[in-house]
Amino acid sequence: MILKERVVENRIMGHPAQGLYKMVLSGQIAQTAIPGQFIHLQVADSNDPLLRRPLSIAGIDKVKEEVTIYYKVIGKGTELLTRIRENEHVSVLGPLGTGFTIPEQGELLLVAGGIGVFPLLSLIQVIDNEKVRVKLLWGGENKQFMESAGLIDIEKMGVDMEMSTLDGSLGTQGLVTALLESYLDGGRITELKDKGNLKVATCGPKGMLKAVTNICLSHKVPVEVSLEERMACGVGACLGCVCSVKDSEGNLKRKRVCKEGPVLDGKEVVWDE
Amino acid sequence: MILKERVVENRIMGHPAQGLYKMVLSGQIAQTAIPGQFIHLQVADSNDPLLRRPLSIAGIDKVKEEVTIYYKVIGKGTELLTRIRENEHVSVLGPLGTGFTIPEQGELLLVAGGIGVFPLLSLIQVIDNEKVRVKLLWGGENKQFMESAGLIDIEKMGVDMEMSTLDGSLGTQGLVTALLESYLDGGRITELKDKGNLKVATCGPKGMLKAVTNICLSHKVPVEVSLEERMACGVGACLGCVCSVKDSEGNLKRKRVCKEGPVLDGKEVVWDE
Amino acid sequence: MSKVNLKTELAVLKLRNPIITSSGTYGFGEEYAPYCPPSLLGAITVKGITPLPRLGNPVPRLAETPAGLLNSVGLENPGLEEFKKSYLPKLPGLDTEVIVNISGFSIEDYTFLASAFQSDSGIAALEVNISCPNIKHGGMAFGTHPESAQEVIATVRKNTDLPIIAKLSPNVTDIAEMAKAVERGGADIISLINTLLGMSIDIRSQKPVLANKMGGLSGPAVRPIAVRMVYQVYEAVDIPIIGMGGISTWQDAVEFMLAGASAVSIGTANFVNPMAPIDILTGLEEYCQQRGYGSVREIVGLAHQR
Amino acid sequence: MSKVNLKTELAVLKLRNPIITSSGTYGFGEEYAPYCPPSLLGAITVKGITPLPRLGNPVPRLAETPAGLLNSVGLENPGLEEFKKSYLPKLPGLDTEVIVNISGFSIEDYTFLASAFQSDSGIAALEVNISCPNIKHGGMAFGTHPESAQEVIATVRKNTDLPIIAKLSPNVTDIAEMAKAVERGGADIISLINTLLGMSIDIRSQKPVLANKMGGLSGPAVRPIAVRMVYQVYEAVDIPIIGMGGISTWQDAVEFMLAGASAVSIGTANFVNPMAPIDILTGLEEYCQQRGYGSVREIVGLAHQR
Ligand SMILES: Cc1cc2nc3c(=O)[nH]c(=O)nc-3n(C[C@H](O)[C@H](O)[C@H](O)COP(=O)(O)OP(=O)(O)OC[C@H]3O[C@@H](n4cnc5c(N)ncnc54)[C@H](O)[C@@H]3O)c2cc1C
Ligand SMILES: Cc1cc2nc3c(=O)[nH]c(=O)nc-3n(C[C@H](O)[C@H](O)[C@H](O)COP(=O)(O)OP(=O)(O)OC[C@H]3O[C@@H](n4cnc5c(N)ncnc54)[C@H](O)[C@@H]3O)c2cc1C
Ligand SMILES: Cc1cc2nc3c(=O)[nH]c(=O)nc-3n(C[C@H](O)[C@H](O)[C@H](O)COP(=O)(O)O)c2cc1C
Ligand SMILES: Cc1cc2nc3c(=O)[nH]c(=O)nc-3n(C[C@H](O)[C@H](O)[C@H](O)COP(=O)(O)O)c2cc1C
Ligand code: FES
Ligand code: FES
Repeated sequence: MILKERVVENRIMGHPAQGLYKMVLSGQIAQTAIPGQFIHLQVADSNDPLLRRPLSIAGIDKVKEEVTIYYKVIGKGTELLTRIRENEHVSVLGPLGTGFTIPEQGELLLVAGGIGVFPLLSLIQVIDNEKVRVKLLWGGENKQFMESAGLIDIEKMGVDMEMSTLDGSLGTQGLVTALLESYLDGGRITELKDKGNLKVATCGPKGMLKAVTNICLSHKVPVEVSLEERMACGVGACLGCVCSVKDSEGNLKRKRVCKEGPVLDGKEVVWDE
Repeated sequence: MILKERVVENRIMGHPAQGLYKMVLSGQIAQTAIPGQFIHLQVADSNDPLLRRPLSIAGIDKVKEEVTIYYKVIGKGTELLTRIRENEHVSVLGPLGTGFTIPEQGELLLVAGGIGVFPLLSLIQVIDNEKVRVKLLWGGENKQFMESAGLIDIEKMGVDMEMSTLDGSLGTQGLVTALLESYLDGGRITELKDKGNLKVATCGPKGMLKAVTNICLSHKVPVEVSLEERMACGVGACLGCVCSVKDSEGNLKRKRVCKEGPVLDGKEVVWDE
Repeated sequence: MSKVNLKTELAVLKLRNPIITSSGTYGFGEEYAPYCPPSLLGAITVKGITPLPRLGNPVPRLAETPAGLLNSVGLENPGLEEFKKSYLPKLPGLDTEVIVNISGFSIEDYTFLASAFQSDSGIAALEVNISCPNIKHGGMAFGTHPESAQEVIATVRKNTDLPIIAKLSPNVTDIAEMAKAVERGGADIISLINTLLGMSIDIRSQKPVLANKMGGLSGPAVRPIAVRMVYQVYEAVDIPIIGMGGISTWQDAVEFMLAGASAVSIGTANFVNPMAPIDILTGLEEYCQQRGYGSVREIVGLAHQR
Repeated sequence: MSKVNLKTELAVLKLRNPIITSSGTYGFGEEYAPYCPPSLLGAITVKGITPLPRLGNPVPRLAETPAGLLNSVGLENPGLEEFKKSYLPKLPGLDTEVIVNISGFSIEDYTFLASAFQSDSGIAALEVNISCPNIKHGGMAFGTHPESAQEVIATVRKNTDLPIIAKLSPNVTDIAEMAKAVERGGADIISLINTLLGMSIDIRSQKPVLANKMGGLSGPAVRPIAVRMVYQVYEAVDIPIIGMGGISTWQDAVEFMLAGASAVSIGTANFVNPMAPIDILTGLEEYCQQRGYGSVREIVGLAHQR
């Protein structure tokens, strides 16, 4: 359905240099949305830009019937998004695509790159903390992003988290994949994963997703990746957004990121074609 | 020069069905503008609509450094104009084109069709009332327009005026050209115009301008017409906006409405080519 | 309650109304069903089918341009066999006329594809995409030379008893000549335009945005070119035209019909507004009604009369 | 303070920078002078000149389309004699290189026009518009057949010692073939693209919007087509290219240069932003500087290397 959702909130977060915005939409999307899905949003009633923009659902409030998205201004479309005012209505398709599997027990390791942290946060929201242990590994450019995102103190909110930044301004200096490797190499984890109890969900830039997947697979840890691809229709009709996968017989196939994704089993994704 | 003028006022006037708006711009335009000139205004920072929109200057306040325009919403461009908020800046070229001749004595008869009344009002503003007698003939669809335009009581403001409407809801029923004919046929005028003292300035739809010109010429009354044509550049560079004229030797020539116009001597305009 | 007759006859192809959705933009008819019931449409056109399955081009396959979209899907499709097995049986369930779009890289491909679809195949017509490169002849598209275009259509004509729609490429010097060629070849209907060859370069990476370098331009940007071509083709041939290229609103659809299209097809606009086909149908009907036309047919080609 | 060398050599034509303004969009150089000093530009191109004065087409001559503009000015111009008398003498005062655009309807027209301009005429180059209909040969434009395009250029070559820019029409099946033809004809430089043939119909009056029915499409809408053609022509010929078609921003200019244009020309964008040529020059310079190019030349054709 094409929904007209009401914009409850649309504001810049933190430092202007980050160009990071938060938008809250009120309407029907929240009713059926699950973490990992996305919405396809019309940024303006105009031929230029022509297409809708895909944005991940990063918060779902079924009671208030609100979903939250976070976006970074990178071009014309996201720039126009910032101009939408509160109480305006926007045209939205969604929720679209597949979501993350929600584990019922064991340990869930979230591996986030940059703004990819937000969709993963929505997973934390829905997980049963009594039965599932959650840990978040985050890597990004610098401290400013986390400050702007309001996540600098997230550990105080009970989230077990390790961070790394390229410039070392927060956490360890380096890539999140280093955090991941040292975590998986640790003894305690080995025990858990031998029980088949550890799962990884990851969201971030493509290069990172590939590295995370390879590390996980070499440790025999199942991993779900949230892919991004340029999209036109968002509903599986145009074949614009495909990724390559290998099926069980080893044949190369296409999957549509908007329909069979964006969340896919990392094992099947062919990263370099 | 490309000017960034500040929008001091931009609001709908009267009945929504009329789609009539008033916009006041503060900046440099007012310094040099004369009645009959126009501005070329960018309605949005977008490729669609692509072009600027020409709008007549309808009020000039040299002291406050403000010009006023009135516009009717007829398509995408004028619709976008309505969305500009007060204190925003707009990109304007102008003042552009020729203006009306401002008579120093005698009688000036203004013949307006519909929204064409506004540019003519700016003529009234600048004329020396002691030396020049001004009369306004207006024709339009119905009373609602004049009410919306706030001109229903204009006679009370000292403007000598006759009106006609197609539906007879205001003034006499019929066309403004009928008012013009009966006025020019009246004895008092004949006397004035024999003195070469009567001049006509007219603004309105093309068909009306043509009829007004023919009537004036048959009465040997000089007439200045304010033409409209679709425009791209507004400065004489593209030859998109031409009209046809006959020069003194009777040769067909083109004039650019944006440059040699929009105000032209009615005598030279070739109406049907 | 409308008194406008929307029935549309394109030669032997009879549609309940003149609104069609375009090949490659409407999947296999199911993707948009939740947004726009196919049963309300005149017809839908499925993604181009080739003899063998194709993975198509690598990504990025899409680039946005001013009021336009470049795509280089590269004819990804399940291939004829899989199409007939897994997709064709579901199509009648959509309760609309189905046009199957076929694409080949040799005359043999077209022969093979045409033979596979007959009037008992449960579809309404075959649309022949002649914009693909002719691999045996230096890779120029069939649809850019009158002779090869005519040959493709004649081959399809010989091998199927379904109505044939010849889909023209706009990347030609003389569209009227191409239209005449496919008419000679035996086409029942002409559809146009396919996409215009275009390109976009990323100034950051200094490489073409599309992995395939070039792609097909569609969307509102191309509309004036499409309208011109429909207008020219209307004067050149006697067979009916399906107009497409940048139609987003009912006003656009009316424009194409006035230019000479008996039906219109909606492509890129679906991506922006999945309800576009229905919105367009509604607006078209109202336009006819307000102007007192008893049938939508009456406006076809009117721009030529004045 | 810039260290980027902006000097641009197009064969024998030397410009202070690669920014040109396009024929028909810049009058005779004076109209935009208050907005954008011509002396800051590489060159300006004046309106197309024909042997005799032309009144051009009736109005409406303009129609706006999504991200585009249709025009049918119909080559209104004062004619050669009046041009030489009233306009040519003023051009040196603009303190920039001046390119004179010539248009003909027969080979004789081009001979006549070319002979009238030589290296002592105070202009820098002749741009030969071959998009006009060849009246003696059924009205198809010279620029749509390689033979006639080559013939026109060869004629101009024979009759002038000025650098010749052949301006290609995009309304062709194979732009590379056309480029090769004008190269054979003796062109020093190729400029492209001219406008794409388009049409717009007013659904209220049910008539074409333009009095002339069809017109030329320009503006951002055509940019992907123009970039593709520049890219193809760059691979087909050895002479330099002036790229144009929808360039509105410096990013667009960079895109054309990466595709293979040694200089770029700004047309429709002037109507929207009279400072566009200067804004584009500034942005282009900064792009080069930030990436460490010593000369703007270095980015020409880079999109082909990767
Ligand atoms: C499933 C999905 C979920 C997403 N979720 C989020 C989110 O939650 N928050 C968020 O900020 N962004 C998200 N994105 C990315 C977001 O859609 C793009 O940033 C946005 O569409 C850019 O639009 P624009 O008009 O601002 O930029 P454009 O002007 O379209 O592009 C600017 C630059 O970015 C490049 N670019 C644009 N889109 C993509 C893309 N999809 N992949 C790679 N490069 C691209 C362009 O080539 C160009 O160089 C998501 C994308 C997908 C596919
Ligand atoms: C010198 C000059 C002064 C003007 N002054 C005023 C003014 O003071 N107030 C005012 O309201 N309008 C004025 N206009 C007209 C105004 O410019 C147009 O109404 C406006 O450009 C329409 O833009 P749009 O995008 O809303 O409509 P569009 O979407 O561009 O057009 C809507 C419809 O109007 C037609 N149309 C558009 N422009 C013109 C035109 N110039 N001539 C004939 N038909 C046209 C189109 O074909 C279409 O059918 C003036 C025009 C000129 C040339
Ligand atoms: C993503 C995409 C895929 C397409 N695939 C096909 C195809 O397989 N076969 C075909 O004949 N046309 C194909 N087309 C062309 C469309 O059917 C249509 O002719 C073109 O897009 C112009 O219409 P539009 O501007 O309304 O999209 C495709 C277009 C797009 C945008
Ligand atoms: C109003 C107008 C008039 C034009 N006149 C001419 C002309 O006389 N000769 C010519 O070769 N090209 C002419 N052109 C084409 C332009 O020079 C240019 O090739 C084309 O507009 C594409 O560039 P743009 O998209 O930047 O405008 C004209 C274009 C426009 C818009
Ligand atoms: S965006 Fe169209 S298939 Fe995914
Ligand atoms: S609008 Fe360009 S010459 Fe008048």
